[in-house]
Amino acid sequence: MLYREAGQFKTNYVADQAIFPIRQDRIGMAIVLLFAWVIIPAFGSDYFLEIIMINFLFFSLAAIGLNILTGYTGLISLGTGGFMAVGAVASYKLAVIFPDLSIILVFLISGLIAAAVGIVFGLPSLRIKGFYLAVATLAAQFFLDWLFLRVDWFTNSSTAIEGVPKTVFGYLVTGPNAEPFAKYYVALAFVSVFALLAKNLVRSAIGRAWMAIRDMDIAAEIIGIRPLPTKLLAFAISAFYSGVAGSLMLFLFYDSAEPDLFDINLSFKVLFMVIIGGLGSIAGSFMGAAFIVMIPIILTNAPDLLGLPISSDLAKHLEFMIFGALIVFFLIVEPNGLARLWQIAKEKLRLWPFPY
Amino acid sequence: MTAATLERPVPPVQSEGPAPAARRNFSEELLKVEDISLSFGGVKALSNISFDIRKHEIRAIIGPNGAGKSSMLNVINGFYHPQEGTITYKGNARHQMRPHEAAKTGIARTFQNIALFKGMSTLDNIMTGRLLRMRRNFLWQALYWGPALKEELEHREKVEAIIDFLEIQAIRKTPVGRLPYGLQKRVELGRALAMEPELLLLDEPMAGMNVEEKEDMCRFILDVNDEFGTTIALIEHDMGVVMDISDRVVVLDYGRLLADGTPSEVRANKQVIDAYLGVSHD
Amino acid sequence: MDGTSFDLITVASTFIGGLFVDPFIAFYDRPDKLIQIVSQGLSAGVMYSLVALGFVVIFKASGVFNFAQGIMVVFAGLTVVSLIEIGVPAIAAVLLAIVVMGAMAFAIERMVLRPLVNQPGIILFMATIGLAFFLEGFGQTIFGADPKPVPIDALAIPDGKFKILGDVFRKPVRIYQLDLTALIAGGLMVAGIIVFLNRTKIGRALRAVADDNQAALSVGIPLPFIWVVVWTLSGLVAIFAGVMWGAQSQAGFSLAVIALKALPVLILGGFTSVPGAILGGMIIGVTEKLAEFYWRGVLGDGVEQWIGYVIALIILLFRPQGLFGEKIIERV
Amino acid sequence: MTMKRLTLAAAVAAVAASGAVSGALTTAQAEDGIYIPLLTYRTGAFADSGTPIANGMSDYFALLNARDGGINGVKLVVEECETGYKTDVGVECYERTKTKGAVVYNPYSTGITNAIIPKTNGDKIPVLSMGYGLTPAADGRVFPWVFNLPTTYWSQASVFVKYVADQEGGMDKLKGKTIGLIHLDHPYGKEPIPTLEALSATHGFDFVTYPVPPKTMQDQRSTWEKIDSDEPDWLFMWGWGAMNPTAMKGAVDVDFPMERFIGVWWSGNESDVRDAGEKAAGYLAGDFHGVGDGWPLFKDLRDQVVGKDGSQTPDSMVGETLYNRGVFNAVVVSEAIRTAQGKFGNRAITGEEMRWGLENIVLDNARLDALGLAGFTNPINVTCQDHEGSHPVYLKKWDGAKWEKSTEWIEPMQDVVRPLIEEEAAKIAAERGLATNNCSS
Repeated sequence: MLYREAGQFKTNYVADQAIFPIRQDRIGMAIVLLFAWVIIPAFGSDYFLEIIMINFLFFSLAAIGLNILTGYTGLISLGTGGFMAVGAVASYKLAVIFPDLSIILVFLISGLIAAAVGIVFGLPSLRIKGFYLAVATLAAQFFLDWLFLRVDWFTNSSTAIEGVPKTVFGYLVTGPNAEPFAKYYVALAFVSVFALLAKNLVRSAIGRAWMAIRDMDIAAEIIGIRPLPTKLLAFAISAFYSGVAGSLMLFLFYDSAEPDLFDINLSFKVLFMVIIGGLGSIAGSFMGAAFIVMIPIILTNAPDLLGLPISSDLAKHLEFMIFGALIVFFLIVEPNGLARLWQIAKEKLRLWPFPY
Repeated sequence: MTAATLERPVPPVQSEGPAPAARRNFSEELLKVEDISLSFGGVKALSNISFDIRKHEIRAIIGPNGAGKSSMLNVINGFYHPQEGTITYKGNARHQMRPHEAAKTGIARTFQNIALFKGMSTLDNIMTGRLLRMRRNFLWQALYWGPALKEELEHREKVEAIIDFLEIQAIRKTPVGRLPYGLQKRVELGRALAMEPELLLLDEPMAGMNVEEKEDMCRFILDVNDEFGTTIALIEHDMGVVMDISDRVVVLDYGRLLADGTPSEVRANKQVIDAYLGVSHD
Repeated sequence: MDGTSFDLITVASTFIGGLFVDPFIAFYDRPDKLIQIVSQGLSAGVMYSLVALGFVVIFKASGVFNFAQGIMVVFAGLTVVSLIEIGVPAIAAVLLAIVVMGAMAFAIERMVLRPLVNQPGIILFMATIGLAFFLEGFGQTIFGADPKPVPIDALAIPDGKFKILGDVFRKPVRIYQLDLTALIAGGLMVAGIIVFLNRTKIGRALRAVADDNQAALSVGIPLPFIWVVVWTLSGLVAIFAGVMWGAQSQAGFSLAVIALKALPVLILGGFTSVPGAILGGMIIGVTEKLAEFYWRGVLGDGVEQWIGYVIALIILLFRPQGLFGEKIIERV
Repeated sequence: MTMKRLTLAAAVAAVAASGAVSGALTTAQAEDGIYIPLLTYRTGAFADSGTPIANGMSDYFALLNARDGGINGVKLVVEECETGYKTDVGVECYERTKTKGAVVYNPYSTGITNAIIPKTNGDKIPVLSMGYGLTPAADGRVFPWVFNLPTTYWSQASVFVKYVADQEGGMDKLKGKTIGLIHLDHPYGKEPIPTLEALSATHGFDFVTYPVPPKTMQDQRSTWEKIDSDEPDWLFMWGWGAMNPTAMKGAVDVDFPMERFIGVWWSGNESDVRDAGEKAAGYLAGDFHGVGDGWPLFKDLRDQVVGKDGSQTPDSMVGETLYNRGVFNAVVVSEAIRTAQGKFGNRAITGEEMRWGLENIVLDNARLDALGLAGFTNPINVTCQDHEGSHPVYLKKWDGAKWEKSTEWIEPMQDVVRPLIEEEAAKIAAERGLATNNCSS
């Protein structure tokens, strides 16, 4: 397949501002969507849909959220897990308190609640920068962890929060007895819509304001960007995405989870996705999520598949080592992430067969 | 350079004759600073500085390194807050103001060390200059449709006009980090112009440029001043340039005001000559 | 309606009273307890300081926010413990551990830092998280996943307690010899580091690098060498922290999480300040133990998990550069 | 650039491999034999406790295969899946192994158990959470697929209170006493709280909790200062992993009287108290099976499995509490399989058949004797309503070097515990919309 933009002239700004200005990218996207919406649900096994795809989807959403904050606005956050917890707990409470509320609304309102919490914990970003801010966001993580564990109201005094069974158009989509492909479609619908919205945001005025803050906050302020609202909006939207991802995680994946699951390791996991995928790239968020979700699964199963007689604990230790080494390796090879690698590949393809 | 360059009036650079300083008359005051003093932890950066900038003029601020020129610009656009003194802008006394508030009142600036947004393309950089004028909220922007798209396109057209004006069409989609120095300065000017400012502060717009680039930059500055009537305050080290394009000059030295007047007056000032030649004042 | 508002006032006043009045009543009632808690906070603070110190040494000289510090503490501690377990004399075990940490520093410099030189801080930060994962897997492969008891007898760490002021108060105040050891040895260690930084040639070179990479290069200090030295130095601190921390319970990988407690200490004290790490550790240690103990009634248990961050944040609001950081004058 | 190309190639390969893995995972089936996945944790913070259990389980299954050729001639296919005590990994293990014909799950984590329980109704694979997990699941009418035999946390908590009353001189003497609970701040550690609260209300003792956050469980100084300050008359402990030895140290630090300190059966392993040694002498722990290697079965294990290929057990571990519990767990699983085979035929049974086997398991004294485990545990008798099966608990005492049986089997206060279980089960059923089986058939 040839990847050429020569001959594709834009005659107006509308065409030039399109999300995929190059025809081949549009075709590629169409194929991806076809796979996601038709082929995977048609042919994927339950395990593939439930463990791999749903995991991948909600993590992609969380990664997009964190990428908005860290990749686009340049504010490192280690509080993603906390915001995901807010989303999960909020959706559980909403679903229990308002049994008639549509599950779609439950997810969205949970996202809004997470956004409000995000704003509160984003406030220090006005005065604190860089790693100081990164460490400060840990306050959100640890405080929220503690809050949900300590205050029984959030968990209805039980030890776990549950994904309540709910239907969409009369079809059971959440809870333990929902079909995997129904859950998959809910996750996919959310991710498709919100990825598009995120892409639109980052290529609009607000996205440029975020990147301006990221690249040079002083200059950004001097051209009239108000730092606090802009940063807080990034915190809010990022937390919204994380929150929705958290509720998807509870309702579509765990069904039953102790709040403890949304701990600091979850924050790190999402941060890895963003870095490995590529800071400041929506597509990269997907790539990073795929990578981080798949690697442990491949590594856990590799010894079995290859017939290596490794005990399960040694395999786990090796998994840690390989995972760590891979991260370092990727950072060394391409600090700008998989998205950048993809871009390089495309640029090469554009020039092919000429080297330059 | 393209043919377009040749059609434009040749800028009056390197001329030997009398400076064109008195070519225009300005009376209306745009900004006035009075008795400005600024210090950092005991170190005085500015002391008792007073001068004014009048509408439509090109005002130069000169002085040796460390004279407080950049600090002066930083005070004007609200980045530094002087301990003493008043600033009157458009006839109103201005109180402590954040830079973004200053931007809202129509003050734009460029920086001595280029302060572009390195991760963004030329187009996006200049588009950021339009942010203050974009009204649709982020929900519309997320949809990228209807009013939001219309607004985006309107501003895109404005920005394309600036790109044409600065002759940087070819680098429209290039990330600015990859551009050579001279072009970066030009993009930065573009970003400031996109704000359609009333007062444009330029911090050494020609530093590090070769003669040809300086000529282009001078031409842009004069054109901006002529065509849009923008008031310009600039810091520049190249005396030739300063004398040629500015209407009035302020000279700072060690945070004090040394002289204020037309280029020819300033050039004749004894203290200025001493300061520049490093003669001791005792 | 009146009932509700009345309830609200009661609840609010109980809450505020619980936060700001009751603790002082408790101080008065049981002064022995107050002394006990403060001493406990100080001993926790010493531990936080030690981990924070490892962070600071590395950050100061290389600008790397070393997230693997926690796991290095575990790794170092387990090295000592395992060596003693297989029969190596304690002194030799500690010396060998220093060699191991040095080798590790060398390997990290070669394989992680050098290829990433000149990358932005966040990339290096992520790389150290990767490193933390690697070391956790590597350590578990070598030492096994089980926590190991620290052979305090072999290391000649006293384990008893003194009971003092028993005749003054209702209950005597307990002072643990382990804490005293940590305090004294930790103090010596800090003093040693300060002397090393200020009095030796390498130390001065380190400080030169901290001030300006380029300048240090131009006076002929090989940067890789400096990095190996600082990572070894922080490994040295880690050995001590690992052993002392392990002695309080067991040396195992879950200690790495406790090391995160050193992070609020860092933002409080400033990333580059040695005295900041020490004093910050004490402040966080004491306030968090006080809050945990005396605010239990109103806030419940576990306040110490996050209160350190809140203290640090409040102080940061007034001093964005931390307690000991230098005031930053922004320039454009 | 070569590096980048390489990486790109690696990334493509990884994507391809992931496809292959997911394909392979779902096609791989246990060919012949009964497939028993073991969710173990030999890594992570709780490895100390997880390893002996994992060893005990896999050793017993290995023994059945080696000595008897499986169960009734059907081989056992055992696969460990390492969870690290992490719930998300546990769920992944569950999903991956369930399609291979898993007959039963032993998650050994209350978090994983809670996450799996909602799935069991649809997947029709029973969960055997032996002495842990969700206590209300003992109500088999609401949770037909969950078995928490031989006894539950709530039963145990009531046994502890009974013991305390006995020591104090009668139930009426509990009034005005204070009982503390130091527990892991985790679903597991919080399990006994409802029972103890209910008992504190009826018997008039004060009940205080001392939660220990899992992440900082190796730093319990604050907790023990609180205990020292409150001076509870008795202290119960629900601890796990590294929390236990640290708590022992804490108790020694503040001179808490050991004979008034009682641990759950998960806080009663040798490794928990060995460090404290003499100083912990007098400490009590609950248990529901024997400790030590004095049964004929352990001789078989030593002879045929331990030290051989495939066993990771050091000889000294045989007879330790948690190793024995692993063995006991494997015994229950295999006996349930045997029971099921008795009804459905000597073949690889299904999850549904396994459920029947667990519900009709025969583990009386005669059977225990035949297994070489005479008197190892109290006989188990599961019914459709009662998935607890047995109930009694005994207490053992640490004498400074080893555990010694300290009490006889103590019956829990069924009159208090069972209604609580049923009430809570009904609440969960209502919340989750679960059907209730009336067990009449």
